[in-house]
Amino acid sequence: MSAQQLNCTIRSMTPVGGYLHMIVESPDIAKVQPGHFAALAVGGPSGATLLRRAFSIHKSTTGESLEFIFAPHGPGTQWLATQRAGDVIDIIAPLGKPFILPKQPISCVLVAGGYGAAPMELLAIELRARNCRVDVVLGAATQEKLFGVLDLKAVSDSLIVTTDDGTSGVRGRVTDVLAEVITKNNSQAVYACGPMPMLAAVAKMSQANGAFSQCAVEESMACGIGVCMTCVLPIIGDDGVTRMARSCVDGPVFRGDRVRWDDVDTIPSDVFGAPQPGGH
Amino acid sequence: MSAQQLNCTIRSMTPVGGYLHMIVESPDIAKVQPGHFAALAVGGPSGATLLRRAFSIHKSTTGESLEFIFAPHGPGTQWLATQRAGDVIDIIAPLGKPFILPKQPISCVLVAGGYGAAPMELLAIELRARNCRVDVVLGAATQEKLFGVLDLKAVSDSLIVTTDDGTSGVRGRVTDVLAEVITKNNSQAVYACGPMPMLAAVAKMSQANGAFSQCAVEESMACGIGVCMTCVLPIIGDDGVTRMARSCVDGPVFRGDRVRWDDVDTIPSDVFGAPQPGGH
Amino acid sequence: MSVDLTTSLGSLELSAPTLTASGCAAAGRELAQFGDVSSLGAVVTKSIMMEPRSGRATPRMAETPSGMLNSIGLQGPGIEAFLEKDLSWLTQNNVTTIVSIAGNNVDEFGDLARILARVPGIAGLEVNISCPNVESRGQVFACNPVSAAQVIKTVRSVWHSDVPIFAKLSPDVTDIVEIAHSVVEAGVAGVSMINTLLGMVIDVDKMKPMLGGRTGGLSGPAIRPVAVRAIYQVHAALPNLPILGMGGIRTGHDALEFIAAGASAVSIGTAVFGDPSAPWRIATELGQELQARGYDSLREVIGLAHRN
Amino acid sequence: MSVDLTTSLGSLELSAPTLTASGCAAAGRELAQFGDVSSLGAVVTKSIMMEPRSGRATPRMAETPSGMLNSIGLQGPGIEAFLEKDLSWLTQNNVTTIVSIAGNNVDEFGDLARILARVPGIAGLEVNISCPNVESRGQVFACNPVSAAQVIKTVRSVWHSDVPIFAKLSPDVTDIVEIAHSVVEAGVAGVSMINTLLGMVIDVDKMKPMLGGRTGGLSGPAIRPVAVRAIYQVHAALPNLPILGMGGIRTGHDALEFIAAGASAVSIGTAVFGDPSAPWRIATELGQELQARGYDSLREVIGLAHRN
Ligand SMILES: Cc1cc2nc3c(=O)[nH]c(=O)nc-3n(C[C@H](O)[C@H](O)[C@H](O)COP(=O)(O)OP(=O)(O)OC[C@H]3O[C@@H](n4cnc5c(N)ncnc54)[C@H](O)[C@@H]3O)c2cc1C
Ligand SMILES: Cc1cc2nc3c(=O)[nH]c(=O)nc-3n(C[C@H](O)[C@H](O)[C@H](O)COP(=O)(O)OP(=O)(O)OC[C@H]3O[C@@H](n4cnc5c(N)ncnc54)[C@H](O)[C@@H]3O)c2cc1C
Ligand SMILES: Cc1cc2nc3c(=O)[nH]c(=O)nc-3n(C[C@H](O)[C@H](O)[C@H](O)COP(=O)(O)O)c2cc1C
Ligand SMILES: Cc1cc2nc3c(=O)[nH]c(=O)nc-3n(C[C@H](O)[C@H](O)[C@H](O)COP(=O)(O)O)c2cc1C
Ligand code: FES
Ligand code: FES
Repeated sequence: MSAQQLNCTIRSMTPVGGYLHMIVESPDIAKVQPGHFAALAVGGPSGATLLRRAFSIHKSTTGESLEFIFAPHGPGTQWLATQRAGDVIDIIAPLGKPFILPKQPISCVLVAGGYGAAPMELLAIELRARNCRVDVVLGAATQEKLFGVLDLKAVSDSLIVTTDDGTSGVRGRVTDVLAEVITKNNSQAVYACGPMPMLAAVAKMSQANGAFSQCAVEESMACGIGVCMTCVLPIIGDDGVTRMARSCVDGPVFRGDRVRWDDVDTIPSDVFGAPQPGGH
Repeated sequence: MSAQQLNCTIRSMTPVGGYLHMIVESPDIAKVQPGHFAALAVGGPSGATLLRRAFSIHKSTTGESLEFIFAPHGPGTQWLATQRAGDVIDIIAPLGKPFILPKQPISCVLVAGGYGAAPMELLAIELRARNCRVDVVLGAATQEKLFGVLDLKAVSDSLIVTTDDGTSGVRGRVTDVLAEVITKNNSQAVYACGPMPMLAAVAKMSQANGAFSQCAVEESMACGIGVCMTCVLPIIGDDGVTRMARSCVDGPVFRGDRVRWDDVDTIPSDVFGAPQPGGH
Repeated sequence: MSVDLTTSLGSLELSAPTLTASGCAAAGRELAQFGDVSSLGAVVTKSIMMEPRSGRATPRMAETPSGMLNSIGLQGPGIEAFLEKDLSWLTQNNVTTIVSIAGNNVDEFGDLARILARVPGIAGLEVNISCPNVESRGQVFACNPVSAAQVIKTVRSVWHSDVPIFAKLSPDVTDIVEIAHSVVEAGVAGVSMINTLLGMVIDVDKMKPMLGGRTGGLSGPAIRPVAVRAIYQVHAALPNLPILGMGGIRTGHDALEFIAAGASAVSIGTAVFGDPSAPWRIATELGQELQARGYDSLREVIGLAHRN
Repeated sequence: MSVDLTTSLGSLELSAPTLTASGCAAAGRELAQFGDVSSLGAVVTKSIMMEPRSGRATPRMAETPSGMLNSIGLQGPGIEAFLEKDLSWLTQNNVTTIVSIAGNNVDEFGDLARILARVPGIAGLEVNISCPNVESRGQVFACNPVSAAQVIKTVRSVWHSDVPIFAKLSPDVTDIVEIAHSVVEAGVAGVSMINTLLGMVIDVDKMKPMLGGRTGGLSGPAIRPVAVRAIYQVHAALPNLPILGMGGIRTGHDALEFIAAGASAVSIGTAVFGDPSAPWRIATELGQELQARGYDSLREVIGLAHRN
């Protein structure tokens, strides 16, 4: 699979709760799989923001369109939010390693926080096409930061919502209900996308409850294509050795049991190439 | 007179030949006189262009609107050209020293190059209100860079157009026809706005033909309000001493015979504070 | 409850945390259209020299990505006219004034200090040892610890007053901490940092440097990370040294970065050109940023980034 | 008629004027999705060290106005794996390759050069004596003329080959011409300049430096005027020294500035992150800029801004 750099015309930009739903026209690109992301240039030629912004591909219709969900936040996303239908965005897609789909019709849980729900509808559809059971747990800080509740309800077997402030669904966090969902549905696989602390908790809870997890991580990225080494986190390899792996090309989806969650943002002393005492 | 910093909503942005005509809503500000300019913030909060851009105030209706004429050129004016009705621009106005109007009903020539015609309609109206005769010479490189031909025709006694390439009017430069206009109409005052080489030629020709000239100069400006000292040029004072004067507050309008045109972009050795041999 | 934004630079108490940067507000008068100049922490005046000075040839500026180059060359009226026209306006209008001085040689700094030591109404003296635009055959004073210290010692020797002296440091050095140490030993009350970085833009149509002075000083948000780093390094090495921070501050959030790195107050330079009300706006925003994070005062945040 | 964009860096002939900058294109492979890597002037590989290296803790980058800070800390696989996996891919794909090396001490540079001297398929050696991110207790090599020369002499002494050696200079020095002189005397064929400027961003929520490595290297258009100035100074002092220019180049117009200042070719760094096709696009644009100004070749423009 190879990514392409595209000039995409915005077809629509629609508010959805606290988010914007952007649909752009895109020519033929490699088939998008759930968990793939895209890197969007922001700020225009006289802008001060040089780096692309990474967004999960929410949906895609081959040769026709790409869809994204985002919220204005820092300068790049704020700029993006001012763009309108007809404006052209420079997009690189598809990027990264997507979620791995099971060969068997197993029971799956999809867990997402906030805009982490963006890739989940595509994923649920793919899983169901494989006759998997799909249970969904969607969380957010507050109701307006929830995304995809209705759409995901339509393509899943059950859906639980949690909000930190109780403005929708269960008051609390996704992990407050996850163990029960796994147990009840005898889930074998957990798919997660959301903030890093959520992913860490989901990965641990999945493991504790006998489920295999895959997490789409969110590390700050400068290039998105594997050339800069900014987006690394400690990943345990098949050989048992931990390496600082690039989340943009080796991820963003990693097996939950392969990420050393407690060591993210550190260089563990046993990582491949770690500074030796007395050395660098 | 004091300038104000205003948030102005764009009312319209209309192409006029090779230019854009921008009308913005403005609250009450000091009365705008012909030759006043405004400094517009460009690029938005995530932009890389920090400095304001200076534009002549084309027209103004007190407490209602300000009008500008510009062409997309570098990053700042290109950005401005993408703004639309409803967008808000941060504008400081009115700035600078305007043209001085005669107390007597004398015969005047207005000479402008390109967008230098922007302040001329206002000026012609003011002069005519003082019963002055107004002859106009408008020049540009090519036809689409001419501005204001019809509007100025309506408020003047005669109008000659010159273009470098002959696509409109006389082929040549404004100075190819100016001497004749002065002689024919016995003009006593010449008002000029346009590129520096044009102004230099106009000032010299006016003097040679016995007319008093005022020129609105165009020097690169960082602040537009007199605090940075970037916009200076050598101006002969009433005391005969040449000083590096700020074109944003001491100008942009200067008497043509007070600008040392040949020494612009240099520090003449006799200028006030010039480096002394052996000194700084 | 509002946040206490008062601060101090050594013995100089400031009622507000934002000052104007030397050379970016002339002598304050033009800014009076946009706000009450006496309510600023201080106006730092454009560096003044003994004699009137015409400055460099134009073009004197070039806009660069998120920054600008200037080569003004210290155009100014000379100390006499400055006292008569500029300082008198500032004192009459109750403006806290820090006078910036520049010299072609060590003696000129001494002469300027001797004159200013007798003048009332000066809250502080900023010794601009770092302007890269001065048409001096030699090295910039601030680029050499010995000559930097010489200037300060000379100024100090004639400065019979409690008014604090600040040295304005250049970032164009291999080791800014070394320079800070040397001016501290020579007797400054604090340092102002950073001055501009030496830069150049080439006009590829004319195929020559764009600025009349060929090189110029780079300022604006482009250089902010360099300024924050320099202040962080100097505060780490000399935690009790008052620092007046500057270099690309455009918002209250930026100002907070400088305070956290170790600055006790900040000067606003290039941002004034884009927004003449910036010195006031940034003070207000700084208060909001502090309040949003639960701080009661600016003082408790000075150097805080060193503690975590 | 099209413009001749071929150029050379000393004995190294380049079929195209744009190269990738070290650390901004890994070892070229990932860029192959966006263009023909063998058509670039060269790929300059990420600085490689003897041993595998994990690099610095994250966060490793912060976007800044028209720039970015990075503190990667030279993460890499070590020389052995580099030769096996990276260099072999480059040679197989006929990519002109300049290998960048970095060491913790002078000996390590020597060891790396000794290994690489025996390896075929290397068009040039870039000696990164200037990376401010290396976790070394000492000063950055490039910040001291003596240690800079030591590294180059050591490399030179084991480099029994005609392949040209370039020293990568840091702008974080008081006098970059002095450093250039010292590496020229030590035997480089040319210099690459500039590396990043040392900078810092503070996270005012966490009240600590944003980057895991605290300080980082500032790159991107923000630093372009500093790069152009440094190249102009070095070319003025050493007009025959080949210069590989870099620092904030985003367009062909920018590249032309560097050539006019004295660079014979340019490396594209940070711009690749915003636009992975930048190295090809900029070469095309550079051709157009030259053509529009009536030049027949890039070579005639090298250093042209010094003549006016
Ligand atoms: C694989 C992946 C998928 C993502 N999917 C989505 C999505 O579907 N919807 C959505 O709203 N957001 C998504 N994000 C987060 C999104 O990339 C950031 O919110 C965005 O980059 C912030 O840009 P800004 O201009 O608002 O912030 P700024 O603070 O200006 O960003 C400065 C720099 O830091 C980087 N950065 C800042 N925050 C983040 C972050 N949280 N993650 C990664 N980089 C960051 C930016 O890319 C930029 O380079 C995703 C991130 C990754 C890595
Ligand atoms: C008093 C005055 C009145 C003007 N009136 C008009 C007008 O009515 N219509 C119009 O189209 N233009 C006018 N100009 C010129 C206009 O200011 C410039 O074209 C504009 O600043 C260029 O900005 P840019 O972003 O396109 O170019 P850039 O090259 O990006 O500008 C970079 C910097 O240089 C300055 N600069 C560049 N070119 C000029 C220039 N020719 N004059 C002054 N500063 C410049 C810019 O202000 C900016 O700070 C006037 C200039 C002055 C000084
Ligand atoms: C146009 C201009 C003129 C300046 N003149 C002086 C000066 O006379 N003396 C001085 O010490 N610094 C001078 N500076 C430097 C500023 O005071 C300040 O240190 C620098 O610009 C960095 O801050 P900034 O990015 O906020 O502008 C000048 C800067 C600019 C842009
Ligand atoms: C993420 C990143 C990593 C870098 N790694 C290296 C490196 O390993 N070796 C080196 O010599 N320079 C390295 N550099 C510096 C660049 O090669 C280049 O000199 C600098 O970024 C200026 O150019 P630019 O503004 O075009 O990026 C790195 C720069 C960045 C942004
Ligand atoms: S973002 Fe550059 S390597 Fe991952
Ligand atoms: S533009 Fe700043 S003084 Fe005139």
